[in-house]
Amino acid sequence: MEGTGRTALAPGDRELPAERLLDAYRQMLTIRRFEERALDLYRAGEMRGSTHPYIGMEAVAVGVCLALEPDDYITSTHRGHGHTIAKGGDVRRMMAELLGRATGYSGGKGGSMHIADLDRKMLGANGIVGGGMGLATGAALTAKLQRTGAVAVCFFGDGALNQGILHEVSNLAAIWSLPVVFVCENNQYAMSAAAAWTIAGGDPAKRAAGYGIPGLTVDGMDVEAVERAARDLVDRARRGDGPSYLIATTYRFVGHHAGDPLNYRPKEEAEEWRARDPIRRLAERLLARGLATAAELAAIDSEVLAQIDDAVAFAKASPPPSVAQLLTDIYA
Amino acid sequence: MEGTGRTALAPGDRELPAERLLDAYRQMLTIRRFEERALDLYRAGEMRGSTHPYIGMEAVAVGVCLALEPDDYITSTHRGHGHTIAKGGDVRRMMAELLGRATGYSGGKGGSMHIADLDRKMLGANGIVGGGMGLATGAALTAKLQRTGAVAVCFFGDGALNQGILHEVSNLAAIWSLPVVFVCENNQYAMSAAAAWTIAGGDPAKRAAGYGIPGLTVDGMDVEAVERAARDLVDRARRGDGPSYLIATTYRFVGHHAGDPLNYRPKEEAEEWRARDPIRRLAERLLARGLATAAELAAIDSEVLAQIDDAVAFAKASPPPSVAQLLTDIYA
Amino acid sequence: MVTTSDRQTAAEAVTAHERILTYAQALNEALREEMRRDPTVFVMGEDVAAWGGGGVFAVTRGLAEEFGTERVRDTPISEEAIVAVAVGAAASGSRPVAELMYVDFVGLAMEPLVNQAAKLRYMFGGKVSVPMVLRTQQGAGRGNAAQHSQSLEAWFCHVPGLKVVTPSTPADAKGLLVSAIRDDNPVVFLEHKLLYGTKGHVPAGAYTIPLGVADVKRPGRHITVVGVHMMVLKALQAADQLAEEGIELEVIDPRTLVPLDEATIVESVKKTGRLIVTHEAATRGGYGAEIVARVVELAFDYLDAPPVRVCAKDVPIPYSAVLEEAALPQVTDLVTAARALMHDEV
Amino acid sequence: MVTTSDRQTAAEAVTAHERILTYAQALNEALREEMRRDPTVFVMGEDVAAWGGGGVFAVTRGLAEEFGTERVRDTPISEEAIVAVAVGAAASGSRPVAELMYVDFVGLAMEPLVNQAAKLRYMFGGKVSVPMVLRTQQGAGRGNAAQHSQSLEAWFCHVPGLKVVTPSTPADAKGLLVSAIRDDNPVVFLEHKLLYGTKGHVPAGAYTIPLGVADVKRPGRHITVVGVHMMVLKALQAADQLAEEGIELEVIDPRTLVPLDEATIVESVKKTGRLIVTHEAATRGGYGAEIVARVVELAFDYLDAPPVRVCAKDVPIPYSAVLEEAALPQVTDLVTAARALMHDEV
Ligand SMILES: Cc1ncc(C[n+]2csc(CCOP(=O)(O)OP(=O)(O)O)c2C)c(N)n1
Ligand SMILES: Cc1ncc(C[n+]2csc(CCOP(=O)(O)OP(=O)(O)O)c2C)c(N)n1
Ligand SMILES: [Mg+2]
Ligand SMILES: [Mg+2]
Repeated sequence: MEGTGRTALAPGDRELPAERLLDAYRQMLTIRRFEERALDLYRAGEMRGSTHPYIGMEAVAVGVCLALEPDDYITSTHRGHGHTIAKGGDVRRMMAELLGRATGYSGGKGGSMHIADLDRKMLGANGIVGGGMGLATGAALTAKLQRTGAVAVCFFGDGALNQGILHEVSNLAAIWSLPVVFVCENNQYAMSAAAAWTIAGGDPAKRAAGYGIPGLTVDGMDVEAVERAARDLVDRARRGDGPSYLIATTYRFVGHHAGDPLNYRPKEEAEEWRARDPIRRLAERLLARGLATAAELAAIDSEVLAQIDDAVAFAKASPPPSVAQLLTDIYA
Repeated sequence: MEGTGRTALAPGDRELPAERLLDAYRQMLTIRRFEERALDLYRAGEMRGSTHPYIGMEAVAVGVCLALEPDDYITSTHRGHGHTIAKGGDVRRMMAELLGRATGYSGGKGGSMHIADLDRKMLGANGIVGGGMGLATGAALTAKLQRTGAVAVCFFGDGALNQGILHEVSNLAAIWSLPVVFVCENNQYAMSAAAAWTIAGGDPAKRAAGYGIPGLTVDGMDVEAVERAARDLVDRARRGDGPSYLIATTYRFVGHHAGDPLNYRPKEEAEEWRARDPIRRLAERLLARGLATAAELAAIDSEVLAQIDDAVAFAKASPPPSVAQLLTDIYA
Repeated sequence: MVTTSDRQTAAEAVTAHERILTYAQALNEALREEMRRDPTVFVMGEDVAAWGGGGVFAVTRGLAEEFGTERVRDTPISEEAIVAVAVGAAASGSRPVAELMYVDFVGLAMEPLVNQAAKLRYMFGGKVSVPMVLRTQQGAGRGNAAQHSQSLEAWFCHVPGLKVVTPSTPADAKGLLVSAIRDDNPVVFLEHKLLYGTKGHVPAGAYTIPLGVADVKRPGRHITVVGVHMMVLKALQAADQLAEEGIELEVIDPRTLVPLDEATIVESVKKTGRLIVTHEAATRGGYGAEIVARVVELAFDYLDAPPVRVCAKDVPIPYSAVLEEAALPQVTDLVTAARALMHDEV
Repeated sequence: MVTTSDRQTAAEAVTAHERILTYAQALNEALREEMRRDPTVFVMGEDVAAWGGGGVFAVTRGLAEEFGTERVRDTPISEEAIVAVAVGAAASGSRPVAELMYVDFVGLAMEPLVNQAAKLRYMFGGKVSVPMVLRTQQGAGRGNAAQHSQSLEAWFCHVPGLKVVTPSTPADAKGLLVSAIRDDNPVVFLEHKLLYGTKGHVPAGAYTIPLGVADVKRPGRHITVVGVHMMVLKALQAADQLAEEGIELEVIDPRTLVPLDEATIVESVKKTGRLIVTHEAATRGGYGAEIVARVVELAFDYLDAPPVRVCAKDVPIPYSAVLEEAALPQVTDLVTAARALMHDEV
């Protein structure tokens, strides 16, 4: 599997069972609806700081996490809500955290950029671009030293590709043969910086070759393709064959965050990508393959909306943290 | 010239004139004798801190600097004496600096690891592994912005290959097409860490390909080969075609520093490399091609020894800095 | 106190006082004017050019349009390289103004800042200078949480070879940034995210405020308050409140922490006999301790009471409003501290 | 003062006092014993295994032989990764002891230390712990010049979430390192390059010295001296000299700077009325300022004279012996400062 730029295998006999695909559909929709609501709440002044929506990229987190076991670790980014949901996190506690409530994942201490779910082995969103890379590699080192059989997946953006830490941990993970998969969500931009000019050499997968590890590029708008490619690499890692890069080509349909002027990319570009909406695409496949009816999908949609409504209601009904919480959790 | 691992061109019509080769011989010998003397002085307790000899690697600094113009910048490493001499630096002031004298390059403030010669555009040895990478790239940026036509060369070791900063500046220099050549002195070890296991992927030149820039590997024990390869890449940079890697395969004949236990590499390995001594090799060629007689080479040897004696005498006769110097040069 | 020496005409100085700019606009003017004046000045950082509005805080607005993207360079996300390359550019004849979007990211770039920028000149025996500015912004108050709200001036102040600037008003911001750019040393120029939108009189044209000169933002007899960034504004609010009770604060903005205008602070304490130091950085190991230590060294016999630090709690900055407010020093904390200092005196 | 609570038998405690070890050997014992005791402890860093002698200061000597190179991991030169990976390993169930060869290289690794290790627990609302030790060594005195001689404890102390340890004797080194490894928080464990060869009694077997308990290394009536690392030794020398003049120093080694045993220091100052703080870190913004500020806050009325800082000059550490000596606080500086403090009293 050494080499550069190979595209993921064709489906073959590795199609996911229907119920897993339906779960994937539900998760992707949950992410979409969660993010839409978060943006509403942000714009309504109910959130502080910033919020980075995962809208358009749902197939990446969900596709990768479909290939993971519950004890596998993931690390996330500033754009972490999607990863949390994909790893099975709780939208109530996440929404409460966004609203800074005592019932939130971090009791209101972290906010949107610091959602973590240790029970789900989700080692946290991270406000530092590249901040999850060492964490994932370290979790992979624990897995190797303690022979737990777990794999760690590190999500990061195209912008994070040029952080020095990626170079260091890619090399380290390769020479130590650590079970970690570096998943680059290449959504074409890092704020206003277009991947087209920030990535010297053009192809992130080629960089994997420099470390003698596999680099796969996959259509990040196709959850099944992502799942297959991720499974290849996760299985490889679990077998003890070491790290790899997975580059998922994707797009964020909306601004970097709520205040993004969005002046730096052509409107038509966004429209072209929207035409490849990963959720609609999966819906069409489910219908075409007879795995779901339109009514079933609509039912899922309503359920998801209700779940998000419930999360918002839960969050809003929750109290803010008490000032006494200020000085707890600094030290163990 | 894109691609990986290409070995430098065959000589063709690009042989250096005799007097330049004799200069190269003299410089290489100056480095060798300087380092031998520095080790003696260190062992005699005349130096403080540490000293990192360039013995065995002389062809790299000298070969590369043969390809440079006086206004081209270089940055160096902890092992910087050779680079200083190759760029035309002054052995008297360097020796005085090693002995911590007021007449030293830095007036005794820097010592062996901080020799710089700004007049020679030698931007300093550096105690931080990888510390010169940003400096060289920045000097290349000045050259580009101010259209000076200068090129910057960054010397660094195989150990420095895995510092994050190299990744960052390789990418940056590539997308900005900066006139900088990254010269990796692969002497097989970083202290006790063998390049054989620290460099994932095995071949540093392959990493250049990841950034879409050329990576040449050259026999670092052959000063002519180094000069030719360096000239290819320096000329390319000067033409505005951007950065590149040059990997010079070499060896340090002695320990990392005077206190090195040298337990981590086989004695025979060192002997094999010693058989390829770059200075003897050049001497043999000069003789074989009739460019010098044995007597002429012996004369150079005596001159060099006299020069080093003179430098030591100069240094020893020089006063230490006065305490008043402590608080100068902190701010401009 | 703006030094007027560099102003071109008296007429300009007059109109200057009619110009109200934001702190961000004032900084923008400083960059623009210095780039016009000196072709070796250039700007580099993440999203300084292409991001609509010119940088996420609009400080570099319009610069790419005027000077082109060669001199206003968007970079990839590579903080260590941004700073390291700036050092090399500065050491070779440029005057880079490098930007880190948040000071919190400087953990990635301490190496080139501390071991290269700050030390090259000394290590090379004075043979090189490193005329660079590292602009960044710090501070809390917007719910940006622990990794985007720190105030890290104390780290920089501890590093011999660096200068450290912390303007609190638009006029200071402009004059100090001009000085920082013209300075031949590495200057860490710290802005505050909540100050960008604040407004004030800003003289037109080139003027400088020397590094190392504090400004007495409000004179008073009872307590000297030395504040950094937002805390200058909060101290002025506290002073308003306390004035009604007859307690007069003398509010001093050091403006540059290195070099520190020790004399102005010590003079003031000799007059008031009482000192409050206030910053948003964590109390423990903050620069407030340094100011207290110096005042104690230089004016011990004048102190009527122990100096007080009204600084952030020793805690990562939390997200929720109620916690963040409690973590940061507030106007009421200053008022309380001042009252306590005066308790049986006024 | 070694707490004996963890010692296995009284007999061991007795023989313990016959064992003379170097500081490096004591640290080595702590690592060895903790690695035997707890399989989740592992060591990683540059040249910790293959370099003859076990690390450039021999602290990891023999560990690779006993525990194998899986648990004693040589790394490439990638300081940011060393620390960042340690954080991830700690957050997932390991107890890494990561090593930086020189503290000066931490500029490459401040990001994972400060924004990850120190803050994860707080940002995640207490849901994770990061039980890692970052071992490194600092200090000057060997002519290693500006990039290999710094003392940077002040940076770490300013970061909520980190603990900071600075042993000055072999016995303290062992007991504190054991505590640091067992601690569930990120601990920056700072050694001093000149201390490795110093010798002292070291108890055999497992014992811990709690983090946050200072040690009075020498009792005295006249001046409290709080010293860090080598300065504890120099303070003891100064005390010997001054004793002949009838000036008694009380020498306190805080041993851990965070948490700081404020009570022991304040108690002492209440007794002596005078304070000298001494460290090799630069004076400006050093932790000495924090100690002065706290003592002034808590014992102002007991102070007979302003506290004095005898710390390094605000200069990069120079190479030449004459300059380096002048840059660092020396025994004579302590003696002079002490005499000045006492001038018209004894
Ligand atoms: C170290 C660091 N540098 C800069 C930032 C500011 N920042 C936040 S997100 C972002 C862009 C990240 O781009 P990418 O990695 O492609 O992820 P995306 O936002 O596209 O998901 C930037 C520059 C940061 N948070 N951390
Ligand atoms: C950032 C940093 N890490 C570690 C060191 C300690 N150190 C000095 S030289 C060296 C080995 C460097 O190896 P390499 O880059 O191959 O250069 P060589 O010594 O072989 O010339 C190390 C680890 C340092 N000086 N700086
Ligand atoms: Mg992106
Ligand atoms: Mg090497």
